[in-house]
Amino acid sequence: MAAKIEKLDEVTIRFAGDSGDGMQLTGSQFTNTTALLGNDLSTLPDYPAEIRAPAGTLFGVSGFQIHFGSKEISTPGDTCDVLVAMNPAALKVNLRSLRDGGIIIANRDGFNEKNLKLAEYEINPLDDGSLDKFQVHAVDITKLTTLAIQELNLSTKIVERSKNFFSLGMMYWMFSRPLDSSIKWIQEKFKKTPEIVEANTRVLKAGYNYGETTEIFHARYEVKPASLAPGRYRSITGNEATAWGLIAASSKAGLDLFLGSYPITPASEILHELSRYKNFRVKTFQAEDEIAGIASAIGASYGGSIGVTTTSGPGLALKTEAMGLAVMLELPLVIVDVQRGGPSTGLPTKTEQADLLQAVHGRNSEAPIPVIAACTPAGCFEAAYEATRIALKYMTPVILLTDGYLANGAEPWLIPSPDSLKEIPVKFHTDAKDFQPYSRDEKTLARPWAIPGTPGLEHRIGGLEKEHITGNVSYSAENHDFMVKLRQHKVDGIAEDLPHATVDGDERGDLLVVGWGGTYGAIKTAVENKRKEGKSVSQLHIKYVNPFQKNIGEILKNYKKILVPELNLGQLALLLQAKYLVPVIKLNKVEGLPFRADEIEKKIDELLK
Amino acid sequence: MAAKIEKLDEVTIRFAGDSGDGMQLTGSQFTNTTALLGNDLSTLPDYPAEIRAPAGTLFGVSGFQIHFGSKEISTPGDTCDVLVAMNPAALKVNLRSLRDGGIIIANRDGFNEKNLKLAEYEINPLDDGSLDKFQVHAVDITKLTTLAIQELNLSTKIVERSKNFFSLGMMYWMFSRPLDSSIKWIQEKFKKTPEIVEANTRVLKAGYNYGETTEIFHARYEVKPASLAPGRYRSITGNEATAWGLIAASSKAGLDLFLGSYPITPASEILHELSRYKNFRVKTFQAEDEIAGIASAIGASYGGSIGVTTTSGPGLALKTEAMGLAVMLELPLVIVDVQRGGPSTGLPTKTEQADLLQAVHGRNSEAPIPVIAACTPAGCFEAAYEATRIALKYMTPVILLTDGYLANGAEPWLIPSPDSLKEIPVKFHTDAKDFQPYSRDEKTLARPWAIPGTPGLEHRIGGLEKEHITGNVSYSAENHDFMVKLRQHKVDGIAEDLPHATVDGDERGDLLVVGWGGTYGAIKTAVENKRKEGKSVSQLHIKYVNPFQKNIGEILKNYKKILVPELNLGQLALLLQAKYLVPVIKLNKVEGLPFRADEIEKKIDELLK
Amino acid sequence: MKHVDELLKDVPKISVQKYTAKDFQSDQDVRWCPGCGDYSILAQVQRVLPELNIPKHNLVFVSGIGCSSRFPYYMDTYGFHGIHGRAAAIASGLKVARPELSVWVATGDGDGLSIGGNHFIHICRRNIDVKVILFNNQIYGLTKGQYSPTSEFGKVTKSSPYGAPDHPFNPLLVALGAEASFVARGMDRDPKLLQNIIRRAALHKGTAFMEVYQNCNVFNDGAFFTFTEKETKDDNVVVLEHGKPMIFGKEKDKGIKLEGFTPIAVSLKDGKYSVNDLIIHDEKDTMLSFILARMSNLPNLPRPVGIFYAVERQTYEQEVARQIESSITKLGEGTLDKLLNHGETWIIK
Amino acid sequence: MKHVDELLKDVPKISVQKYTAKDFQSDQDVRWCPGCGDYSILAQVQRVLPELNIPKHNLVFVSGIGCSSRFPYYMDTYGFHGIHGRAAAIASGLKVARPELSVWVATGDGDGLSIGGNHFIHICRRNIDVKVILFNNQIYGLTKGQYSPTSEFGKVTKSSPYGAPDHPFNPLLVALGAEASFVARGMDRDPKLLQNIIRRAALHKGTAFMEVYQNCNVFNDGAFFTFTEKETKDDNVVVLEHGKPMIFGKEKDKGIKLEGFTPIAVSLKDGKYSVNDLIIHDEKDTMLSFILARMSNLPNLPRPVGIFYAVERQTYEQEVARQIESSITKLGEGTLDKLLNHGETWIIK
Ligand SMILES: Cc1ncc(C[n+]2csc(CCOP(=O)(O)OP(=O)(O)O)c2C)c(N)n1
Ligand SMILES: Cc1ncc(C[n+]2csc(CCOP(=O)(O)OP(=O)(O)O)c2C)c(N)n1
Ligand code: SF4
Ligand code: SF4
Ligand SMILES: [Mg+2]
Ligand SMILES: [Mg+2]
Repeated sequence: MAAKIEKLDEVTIRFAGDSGDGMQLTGSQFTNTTALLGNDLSTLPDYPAEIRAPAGTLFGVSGFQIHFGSKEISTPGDTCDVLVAMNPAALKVNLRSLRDGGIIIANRDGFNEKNLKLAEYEINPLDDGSLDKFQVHAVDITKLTTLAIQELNLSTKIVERSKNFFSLGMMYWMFSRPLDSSIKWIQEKFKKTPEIVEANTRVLKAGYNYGETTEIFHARYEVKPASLAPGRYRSITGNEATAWGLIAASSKAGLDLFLGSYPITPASEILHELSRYKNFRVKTFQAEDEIAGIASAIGASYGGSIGVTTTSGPGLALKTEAMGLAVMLELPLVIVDVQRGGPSTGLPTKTEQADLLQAVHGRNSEAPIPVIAACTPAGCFEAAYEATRIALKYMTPVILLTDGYLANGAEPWLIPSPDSLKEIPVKFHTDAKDFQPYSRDEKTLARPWAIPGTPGLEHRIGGLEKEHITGNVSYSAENHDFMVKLRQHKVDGIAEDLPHATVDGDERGDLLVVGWGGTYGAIKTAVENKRKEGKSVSQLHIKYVNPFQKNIGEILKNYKKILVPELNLGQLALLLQAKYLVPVIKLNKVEGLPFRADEIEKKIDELLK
Repeated sequence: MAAKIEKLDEVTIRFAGDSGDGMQLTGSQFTNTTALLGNDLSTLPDYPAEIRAPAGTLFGVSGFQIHFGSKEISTPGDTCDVLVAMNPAALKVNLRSLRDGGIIIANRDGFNEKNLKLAEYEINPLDDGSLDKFQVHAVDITKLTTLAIQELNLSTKIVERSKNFFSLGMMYWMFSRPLDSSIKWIQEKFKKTPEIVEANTRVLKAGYNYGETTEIFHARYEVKPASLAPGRYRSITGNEATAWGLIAASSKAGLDLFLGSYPITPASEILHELSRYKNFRVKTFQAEDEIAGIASAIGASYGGSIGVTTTSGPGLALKTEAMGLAVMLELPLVIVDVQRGGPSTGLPTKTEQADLLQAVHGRNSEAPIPVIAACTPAGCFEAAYEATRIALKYMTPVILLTDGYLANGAEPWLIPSPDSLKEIPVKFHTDAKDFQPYSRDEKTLARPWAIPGTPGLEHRIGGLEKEHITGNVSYSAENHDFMVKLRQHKVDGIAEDLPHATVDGDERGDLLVVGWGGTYGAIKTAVENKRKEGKSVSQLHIKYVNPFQKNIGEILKNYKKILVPELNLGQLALLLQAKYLVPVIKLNKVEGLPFRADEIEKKIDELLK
Repeated sequence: MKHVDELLKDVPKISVQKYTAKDFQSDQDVRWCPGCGDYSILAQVQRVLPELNIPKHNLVFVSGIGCSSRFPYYMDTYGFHGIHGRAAAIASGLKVARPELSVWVATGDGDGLSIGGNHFIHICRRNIDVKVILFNNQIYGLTKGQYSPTSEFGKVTKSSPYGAPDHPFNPLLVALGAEASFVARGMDRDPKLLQNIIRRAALHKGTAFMEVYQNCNVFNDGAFFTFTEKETKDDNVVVLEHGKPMIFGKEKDKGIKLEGFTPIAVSLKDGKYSVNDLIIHDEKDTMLSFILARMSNLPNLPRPVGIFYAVERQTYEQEVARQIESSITKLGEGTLDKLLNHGETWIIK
Repeated sequence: MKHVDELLKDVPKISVQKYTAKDFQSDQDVRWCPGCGDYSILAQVQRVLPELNIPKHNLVFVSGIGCSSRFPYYMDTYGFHGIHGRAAAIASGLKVARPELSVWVATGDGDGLSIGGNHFIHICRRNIDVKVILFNNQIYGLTKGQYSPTSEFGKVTKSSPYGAPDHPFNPLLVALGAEASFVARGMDRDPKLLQNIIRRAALHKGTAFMEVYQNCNVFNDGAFFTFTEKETKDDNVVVLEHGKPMIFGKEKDKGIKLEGFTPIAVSLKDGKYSVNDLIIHDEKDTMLSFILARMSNLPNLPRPVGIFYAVERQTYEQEVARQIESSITKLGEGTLDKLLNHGETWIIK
């Protein structure tokens, strides 16, 4: 008996369970299927620092949230409509994100005495009425899974591991999604173990059929495709997009890509991803530490490759000395920092935006480096591409800032046509006549890139101060002053190359919300919501953090108030005040989580009342 | 026949020669003798990055400048009155610092064909009239030295090495200084080789007598003692003062001092100095690198010692990750950065002030650390003492910034009485009852220091986010936000503990010159000179760079213009603008050299005309 | 200047009670994956410590970052969870500052040999009296499965989908090359042996290096099963015992003999070789330790476990202490007055 | 994606001319102290290079920081003066990116073994084909005389006025512990031997480690005089020659023989021992290389110099190149189109 189908514009679902429950997998399967259906979407994985924290514990809960809709989706959702909770701990940790009236699908089998105790529940919340303001569906998922595949005679371990497919199946039914993409994936992934393919497929279908046959769910929903721009799409995470942006730039520039990197959460996937593209001649060097990561990348850049190094905050801290070397050498280099919660080891699997000042100021002496920030998961592609372009054009290290939220979050991405990407012309210097390693291009101030192997250009570079033009070591006072200022000037001059920043909303008004990086979606949602209410509020999102685009100062002048929401204690705010001498209002949250749009809306209301 | 004796208020002498000529030694001998005479003084050693660059070359010139007088002396002198040049390269490199009409004492023997060529002179400048605007005395120093000790039958190498004592002797004569202190030093230093004692002493006397007997010098000078505050004095360099300040703090606090350090110019002398005080139970650990330097110091602090690490810019860059750990652990730690010319290896033996932003911002995530800057060589004592005091009182790492100029520069220092030093009360936590490693002192917000070896306080700390009070690992969003803000608050709160900043000059006026660190003397001299001319200009010198003292904002408001001279591209200027939203005018020079007072005066004139 | 002892003088001295393993279990939940080999290493340490009669409060466990580096949280002693790779350096500072403490390092193959390789070789050469347990699971666990410097050549992992191109370290050889004074290898699944190693390391004066084969059942399951599982163990492992011939095999019927410098496995059954032909293990023989350490690089040989090398030589901190004491004897305890007024000074009136 | 060769295709190929040592002298003034041992090392490199017929523009010298690390400035090749301790890492990246270049590292005992120790052991294990010359003067020269990780225990320096409390590294043992495939020791004052070592290192495929005893006449004068000066040299140095017995002494009347694993010096004069009793040097014998390397730690033995060890094993960059080629063969050269459109995509109309 089919339930009635309701139409929805947007929905947020959160899958939550033990680290071992496969919630990340369930979430990403739902994401892929949803993307294929043409919804717009945004996701937020949220997992503990432990690999597989003891089952049932509160700190071991792993969650995956997906927000999708038939309209434009910019955030993973402030609150969720449906919470799938595989055990009591998952319920407890995630309940606060469920909206009133939202749906809970609980694995009743998981709510046993042991798990209730681990989750510090005295009474089973499924029974004590405490969840009355939600629609609770307690399903015997474990039991049903076991039944679905009992004839396959598999170990309990395998049965246990299949049960997330039951939840996935239920959700597919509830939101009217087809199973085929996930079935294909299962077949591919487990092709070496046909019994697992069979088990997972059966369980997935069983979950779907459970929705179809039982009457416990009152409604079924449909979320129509979003009216996205036409074209070919794929789903992509920030880390994937970063890797691809680098490969794309390497391809456009006609240069080999060399990654020198040391694994660190949440940046490691860029290393993983790049290590797969051997037929693109990408070389990945898993170095002994972060310093060797950047040092090897500098060596490769010196040799004519695009040297790249990827890391997160603590790793960036270790690379700072070598970054100074790259500044002095004026070699292209891309340094990717996927920011995470700090200080020190901090909250390694959580997101944060607090490495901005480290990126801009964190080196000995005057060592200016351009800094670019990605705003959305898919936007990491363009940002990585642009970082590489600037590095090559200006012969300079460039820092690309992303963050844990962007890195792990996924969204549908309109695949660009290769031709639409900016050209990246690169010419090695090869003419031995009058060659001077520190002569400069008049416009960009870039020095020539003369790589080993080029006859007649033998020369020596290094970290000691360079004499203008010749590049010889120079201890001259005047030369040093000149060179320090020249290096600054070169980086400042990149602003000439940048498009003017544009404001979303009115060009002048009561309030401008200025952000950078991964807060883009939340600010956008908040500002749009408030504009719909008729408020005079606009959004400026800064992609180029150093140097700022030339018209930023102008823009700031056009608003009565400026609000700067950041997932730190006010780092962009500091730079804006220092440079433009305009007072800004700060909204800071450092919880290891992205902003919710409503947090920003509340502040907007407060400022505009 | 004695020359007439002129009285002078102040004199600047520069000794210049090959790296191998012993100019640093000559300079420091002159300094000691002059200090003993009761003059105020300030010195500036200036030597190449090469240990012993080939003789006679321009880049191999080593110089030592001393400015002394019967009045207060705050800088090593903008221009010099006397230049001792041991060879043509020394003359060429240093001539521009000699005032018109100044005295040149040249070692004629050094002006041979080979040396002239190396110094790129076509004609001997001693003969071509190009030095006419100076008083040139060409003395056959080498020959006279040889004659003075020929009967000792020493190798030419030893004779060569003695000749600087001839110059020293001449200068002693010219400025009416006694020889005994240097003779005593020679006897002590070379006590194992009596023939060297004999040779150097003879040569020193020969130089003196040469002034006395020959008539080539028209005048002799007397510089009366300065009217310094009464008391016991000693001559001290910035690096010595830093070392002593640390020992003094350790002594006052009753704690052992542990230095974990890796040698680097210009910080190494702190390591050398501290390694001598074994009977003070100072432990110096020459680590394998800068990271081990700070890590071992943190380990020692954890164990209840005062952990200290000393370095220069590139080394500080390497320590940043561990500094973040110290922030999270909230252990006392003193990090000394003797700034030098950068970026990268830069100008390793030259001075600069460009690590300020690295010190304040150069760490991943929000990792606030108090930053203190020393202003004069002797002032390093107090600054190091104060840094240690704050580290212990607030259980926090503290950065002390000095620079190459302060580090190597010397001045007379009124020895403080031990009792006059602030008390540094330290109590280890020992009470096992209700012990909570991250509980806090209400006022300072310091956490208890519970060191291993204390029964019943077994506990665990680390770099992951700490739960408030318990110090357990916590991934809670709210706790993280709270702790990030609390750590910031604790550091900001140190401002409550600081004396109000005071202005030298009028409390309001046309211009305030704001500086920090080693520029103190030059700014002071400039401002005083201009005030004498009746200009409305005052000086504010910031010792506490993070947090700023509470009244800084107030002070800035009282002046029409604010000038910030810095040996960088405007780092304090940036912090002031960001924090106080007042526009400042920048005066930046990055030449590897300290400001001359007249450079600042010129700017003051420009702003006040 | 007061010494730490003095500062702690008011603290009531607890008489060293008889501890049990349980006394060393902290109140923190152990957060390793179920089945992880780390549990066994933790258990063996907790089992051995009571025998040593070291007051709990004088024990410190220092670590870097990694699954293994969570170790200190689970010990009811002083614990210091450092940053990645720096445990040896932190521990060095602590031990030099406080020689009376018993300082231990828990580290991983990544933490100790990749990012921390330099501190590791330097602590070995300095011979600072710190006990280093290296949890070798031949993988980066905490960061979810990249190859490590001990992963075998060609290993397929997340960061090496086409196989690791690196030749791995042999941790024992690295330690011996850095002249460590105590070098041993244990295994998570051989508790008795591991306990013995830990006990000996604790008693050793100087840097004591213990490599422990540790199963990461999530990212590198079974890496050491040949050496740890019942069926294969006896034929693939030879336990080193000082003064004893190197015999192995289920039936104790095989042994290791030297041919030149090359160890070879021989059968004792066919009468060709007897026990007298075998290597007699000698913990004090430097060269033998190299030969035995290198056995893991050679084919067709069982893997030696146990104590490879143990010699006493002066520790770094002993020399530091000696210099301080001798300086105090000579110059007297330093005072602030002495400091400020020594050498050349003058008086202005 | 274009390969470097293609990018440089317009550059006229210079036919490799016959170079002389002078061709390798750059236009930069050599700024070492007069009398420094570095001059000789520079001269020997410049002397050997012409024989190798490597085009000048394919040679790169990479260094860290230190007196010795100024080396690249003086070579008329490509040169890269890096930062302290990181030369091996920089060179690794360069060599992996451009295997066709001949990459050399000049480093010091501080640069290579103190701050750079980790990169050093890792380049050895990876066997990246880089030639590493370590200028061992047992002191920090450039920073004016602190003790280094190779300074002898008890050495009095600026930073150790009471004597260094550290036990020093034996650089050869460290390299062997990290499984370097080529290990040698030369001396500034034995140009012929040094040339021979440099030549062999240049021909070696893989990391070639050369320790060179280098006199710092300013801060550590005479550290190696026993081994380098005419009067003492012959009796205190034994030159290793592959396949030859280890004979030394002014009169060639002494030799090295093994007792167990312990080398001892014996006289060949009194008839007790003959050449047949002596160790025959074998560059390919791993264990022998350890024994010989350790000789410097033992008393009453001459110091071995020459090539201790030289075996070929696969280099890191060969495997990287192989993976790339095999992937291209299998999947075809990557294109932007392939990248963007592979895997799951969907079309919205
Ligand atoms: C500076 C820094 N770089 C990288 C990381 C990420 N990281 C954490 S643990 C680890 C490796 C863990 O491997 P191992 O030491 O073998 O420990 P295991 O987890 O296998 O026990 C890495 C790369 C980090 N935390 N800090
Ligand atoms: C990051 C960093 N730390 C420290 C230094 C200072 N430093 C320069 S060279 C050197 C040691 C030099 O010793 P060695 O490598 O033996 O070279 P040598 O001068 O003896 O040839 C040191 C400590 C530096 N330049 N950079
Ligand atoms: S990931 Fe591996 S090493 Fe880490 S806790 Fe889990 S099983 Fe143990
Ligand atoms: S200090 Fe020593 S190593 Fe450096 S150049 Fe001078 S003699 Fe050579
Ligand atoms: Mg591991
Ligand atoms: Mg050296």
